Amino acid sequence: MHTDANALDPVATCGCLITHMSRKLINEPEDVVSESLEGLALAFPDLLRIHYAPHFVCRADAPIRNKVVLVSGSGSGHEPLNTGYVGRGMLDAACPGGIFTSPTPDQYLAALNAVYGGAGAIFFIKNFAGGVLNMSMALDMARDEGYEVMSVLINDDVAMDDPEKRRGLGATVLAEKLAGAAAEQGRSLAEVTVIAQQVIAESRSMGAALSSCTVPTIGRPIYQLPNGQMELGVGMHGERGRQRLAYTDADQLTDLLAAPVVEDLDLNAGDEVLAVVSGLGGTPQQELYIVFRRLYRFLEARGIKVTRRLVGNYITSLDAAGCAITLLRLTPELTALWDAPVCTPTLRW
Amino acid sequence: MHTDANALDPVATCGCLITHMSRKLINEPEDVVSESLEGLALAFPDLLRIHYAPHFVCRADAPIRNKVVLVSGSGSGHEPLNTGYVGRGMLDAACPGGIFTSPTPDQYLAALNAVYGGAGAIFFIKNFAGGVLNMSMALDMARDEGYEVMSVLINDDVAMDDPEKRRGLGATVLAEKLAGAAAEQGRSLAEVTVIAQQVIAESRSMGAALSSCTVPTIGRPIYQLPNGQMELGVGMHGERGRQRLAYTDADQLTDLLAAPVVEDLDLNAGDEVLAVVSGLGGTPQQELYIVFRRLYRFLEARGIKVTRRLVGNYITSLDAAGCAITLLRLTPELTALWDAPVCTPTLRW
Amino acid sequence: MGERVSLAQFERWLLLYAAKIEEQEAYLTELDAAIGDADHGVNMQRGMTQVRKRLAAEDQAPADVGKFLRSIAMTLISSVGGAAGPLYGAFFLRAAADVNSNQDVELAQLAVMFRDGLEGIKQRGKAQLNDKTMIDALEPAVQALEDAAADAVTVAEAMRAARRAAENGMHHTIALEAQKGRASYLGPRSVGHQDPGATSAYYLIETAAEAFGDNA
Amino acid sequence: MGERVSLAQFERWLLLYAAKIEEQEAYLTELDAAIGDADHGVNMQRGMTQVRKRLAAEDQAPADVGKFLRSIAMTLISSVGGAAGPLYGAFFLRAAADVNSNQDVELAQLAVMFRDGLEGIKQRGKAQLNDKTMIDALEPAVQALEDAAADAVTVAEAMRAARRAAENGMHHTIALEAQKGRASYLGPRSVGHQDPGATSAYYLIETAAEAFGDNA
Ligand SMILES: Nc1ncnc2c1ncn2[C@@H]1O[C@H](COP(=O)(O)OP(=O)(O)O)[C@@H](O)[C@H]1O
Ligand SMILES: Nc1ncnc2c1ncn2[C@@H]1O[C@H](COP(=O)(O)OP(=O)(O)O)[C@@H](O)[C@H]1O
Ligand SMILES: [Mg+2]
Ligand SMILES: [Mg+2]
Ligand SMILES: [Mg+2]
Ligand SMILES: [Mg+2]
Repeated sequence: MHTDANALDPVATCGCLITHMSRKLINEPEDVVSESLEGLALAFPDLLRIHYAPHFVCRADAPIRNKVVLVSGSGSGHEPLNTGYVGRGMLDAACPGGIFTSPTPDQYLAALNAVYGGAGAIFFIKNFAGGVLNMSMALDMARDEGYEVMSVLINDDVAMDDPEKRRGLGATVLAEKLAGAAAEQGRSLAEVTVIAQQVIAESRSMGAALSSCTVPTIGRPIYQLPNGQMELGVGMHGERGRQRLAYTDADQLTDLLAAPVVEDLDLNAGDEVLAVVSGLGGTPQQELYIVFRRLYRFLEARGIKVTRRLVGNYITSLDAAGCAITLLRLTPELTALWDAPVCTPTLRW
Repeated sequence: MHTDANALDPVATCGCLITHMSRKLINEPEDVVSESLEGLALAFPDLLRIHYAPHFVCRADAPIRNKVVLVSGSGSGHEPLNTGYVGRGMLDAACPGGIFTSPTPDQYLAALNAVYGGAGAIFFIKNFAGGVLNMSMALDMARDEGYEVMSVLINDDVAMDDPEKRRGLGATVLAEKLAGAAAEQGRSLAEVTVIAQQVIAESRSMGAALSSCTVPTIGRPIYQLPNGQMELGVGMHGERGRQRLAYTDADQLTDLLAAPVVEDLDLNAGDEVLAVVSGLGGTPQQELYIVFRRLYRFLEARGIKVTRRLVGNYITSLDAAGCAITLLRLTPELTALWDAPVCTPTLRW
Repeated sequence: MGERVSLAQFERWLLLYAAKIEEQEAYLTELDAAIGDADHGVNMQRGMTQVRKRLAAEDQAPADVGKFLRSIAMTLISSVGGAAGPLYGAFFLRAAADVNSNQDVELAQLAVMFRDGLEGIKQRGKAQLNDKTMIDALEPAVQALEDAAADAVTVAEAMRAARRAAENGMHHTIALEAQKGRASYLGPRSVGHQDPGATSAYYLIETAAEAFGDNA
Repeated sequence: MGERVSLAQFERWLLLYAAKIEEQEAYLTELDAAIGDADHGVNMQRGMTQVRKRLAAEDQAPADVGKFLRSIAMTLISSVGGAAGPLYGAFFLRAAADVNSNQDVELAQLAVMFRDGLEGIKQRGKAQLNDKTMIDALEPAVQALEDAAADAVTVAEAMRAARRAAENGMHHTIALEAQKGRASYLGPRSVGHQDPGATSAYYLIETAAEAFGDNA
């Protein structure tokens, strides 16, 4: 038997297990995704159009002739990612997969078909094994059908040393917003792609979980954190992180997240950044501002200025407790693209 | 010993107790409110100004001469209520109390003093014992000091039969938004007050909790729900509700919330409503849209049309699981006020 | 009898009360968790910490009983929050109004002060006896104090009677269904639990008995 | 030997696999909960439910082994999602390309199909043996099949050897540190747990052994 101190505990049994499912406002677990999409469609009739089987959400005014179109996909359970980012100035379409399961190639194809405006498309793909595999199939199929499609790989997670393994986290929202603004301004496929790549190159993220989350299909948390422990370097699927550490307070944890991000991005005094503090879904807003406060002070002490920010639930893992931070080094051009109008269920200005 | 089946369980002991505090991203429990305010101030330097001891948040451009000013207060832990609703087109100031504790009269006075523009003020007060007591003291003191102040009592919670006991819930956000829009348009104190009162008269709410929440100062949930149970008719403090029922699925629960609201508001076929589904803080967005979907269908079946909506965490109870729904019967005037521009940390259009 | 309660004893009272609240903070909050929002201990502790600070500040030594009680009232009002802050504030404000610049107070006057303080609470909160609030501890205590004053017993005896009455009143809240305050939202579910405010009110009388009762 | 695996046996294989996945869904998801995101069983079950539906639809009776496997591939690709969907899809797509309009397949050809299917997975996923993936069950099985084909044993014997090899490969993943897929994010923490994809891949071989082995 393996006895490494940092090994995983056996599948958890927790005295509270049976209550986990009765914390959830759902009907049949297998209907969660489609019923939630239906609610979204009913809430934003002027903004969104929803297609089922295969599932995708697109702008109500799609296709927009001669605009580069942006299509993104990810598992469900990360809301508002990505369906909440569809709209003018951001995504043209989003493909929601099963819960924590990447969407399938036919979803991308159907979405592309609905929104393609003749000026090319960009697929946004977070660097997770399943996501990349499905997207690359979709890319092959789309090109076979004659669409002009670029793909942009998002890999901002500094929890992984190996650059190939770096997952896509908060940079997703930023790349989609800034590229979306550029596309809305009528820029070319090549130009918009460059902007998306620049955002990814200039962004880094790191997350920590103070609990796992309850996946409806299994009815209990993916794992159970022992008392007073936390998971550092998590992705966005309620999974374990790179390391399990003793629980620290918000300030220390923020420093643990910020330090590798700042270092990896090589941020220096005088740099301006957009800072994101995203909750994992189960952490109250009150706490996210406590983290943002510390992040701001951490950067301030190093001469780095936070000139734009986003604090709230922007990429989540169902009801997991914890947060992830993302920093993007800004240029005047990127700042202008951030400030450009956007009208989605989630971002609107 | 009292043995009523619906009696409260003794103070809960739960196998998971020790983990509750290590789910929280905080430093010292007593610093939660001020550190969170500091984060808010750093995130919205152009929009907000924050004052400590006594705590209040006000518009950065306050005082606005000759505008009726709106001041609201409530305990902390309900974020974004109320600090997240300060800004152009909504509140002039918000006074955050301790966690789940109503703010004190001196906070209202200090806030009023900072934002008063000479055209009168409205205090918004949710009908909770403590809130009303502190607010009425503040009202006496403010009038003694020569301010012209009206107060508006919010009591939209249909969980209570006795109208005197009806608590203030989701109508708070609606009254503050619509009255805020009217004030921004330069209407008089009397006119703005009438609008606020109309919103309250035409709104009803009801909430249910699928878990309590962990209050930082006590480090554990206020109560522990036994397996497969839920609390119907809760307020916004993670407290128990009017009734404990067996857990139902999202559709049935939505019906349980919607039916008394529709009945009490005497909604009829042909009516148009603004529908709010607010999470209590620990429920993922995915689930809130499932509830919204059912609410929409429930109303549709009765010929009631949802023409405006808000789905998300708008009034919360820290990390409690569950939701509350609010319906407001719309008139063209109220709809126009809802659509009027607003620029706060939370609502922005 | 002429026996009088001095300004120093009033100060001692509030110090004892602050110590009691600190000791019982968690218990009060537990009681509030059962039928309220789990903050009564936290609220009272926040307020009494401010009271202590005020008492410790040398330069703010009170000139007389009236000023002293008024400063306690203002401190509680601006620091406790919740329902308890304005209500205890009203108690001390109204009690203060009866004594003004006195340096000490005799038993009959003490009874009047407590009666008026209680009336202040009732006016602000519009609650009655048996509504399951702090009034259920205070009103019997005030009654006992008045009876004792009429019988012209010692302050110590009077306060002992008041303490017993408050204690009984506090225990009596267990059987009551709340009509006022947050616990009333629970309706019949509030029965079977002791009211947190009645408990902190009992401590107020208990510490007064301790502070006023050891008169020479 | 001339012994051949018929189209009907291929159909039976997929039906047995669907039944196995349904039976083991929770177990596969548990395995994924330990080192992944707790969806492998759910994903495979969703896919195999679609496969079953397709097999049940009378009007879609497959014309030949190639068409049949291609339709399985497309169904899996459009319904499983996650990493497993495209990978199992690639397996069946590539295997289908080897047989085209055949109505049946002999052992040597079967070994070629499985080898090419495996290569399809490796090309798509860029993983190698010992990366702690489904490859660790499949590659030993394919090797055993090839060896058996060279020895010209019966299909039943060949499939038994393949099953044993797959089972060993599956167990061997426990000791491995994941290099590919979601489990690789855990680094050394992935050691000590059996890979969910290797487990579902073992079932694929196990049910093939059952379906192909009972030849007359
Ligand atoms: N209207 C009232 N009159 C008298 N006492 C009241 C009234 N409302 C509440 N109380 C008392 O206040 C106590 C609760 O205080 P606290 O928990 O500090 O405030 P809140 O209820 O606002 O959280 C109750 O236990 C009750 O004794
Ligand atoms: N690159 C790869 N090559 C081969 N198999 C892989 C690869 N990535 C993942 N797998 C297999 O897929 C399995 C996980 O599948 P599944 O849970 O359905 O998808 P996801 O990891 O996207 O949630 C792993 O256990 C592993 O065997
Ligand atoms: Mg997955
Ligand atoms: Mg309170
Ligand atoms: Mg309370
Ligand atoms: Mg998985």
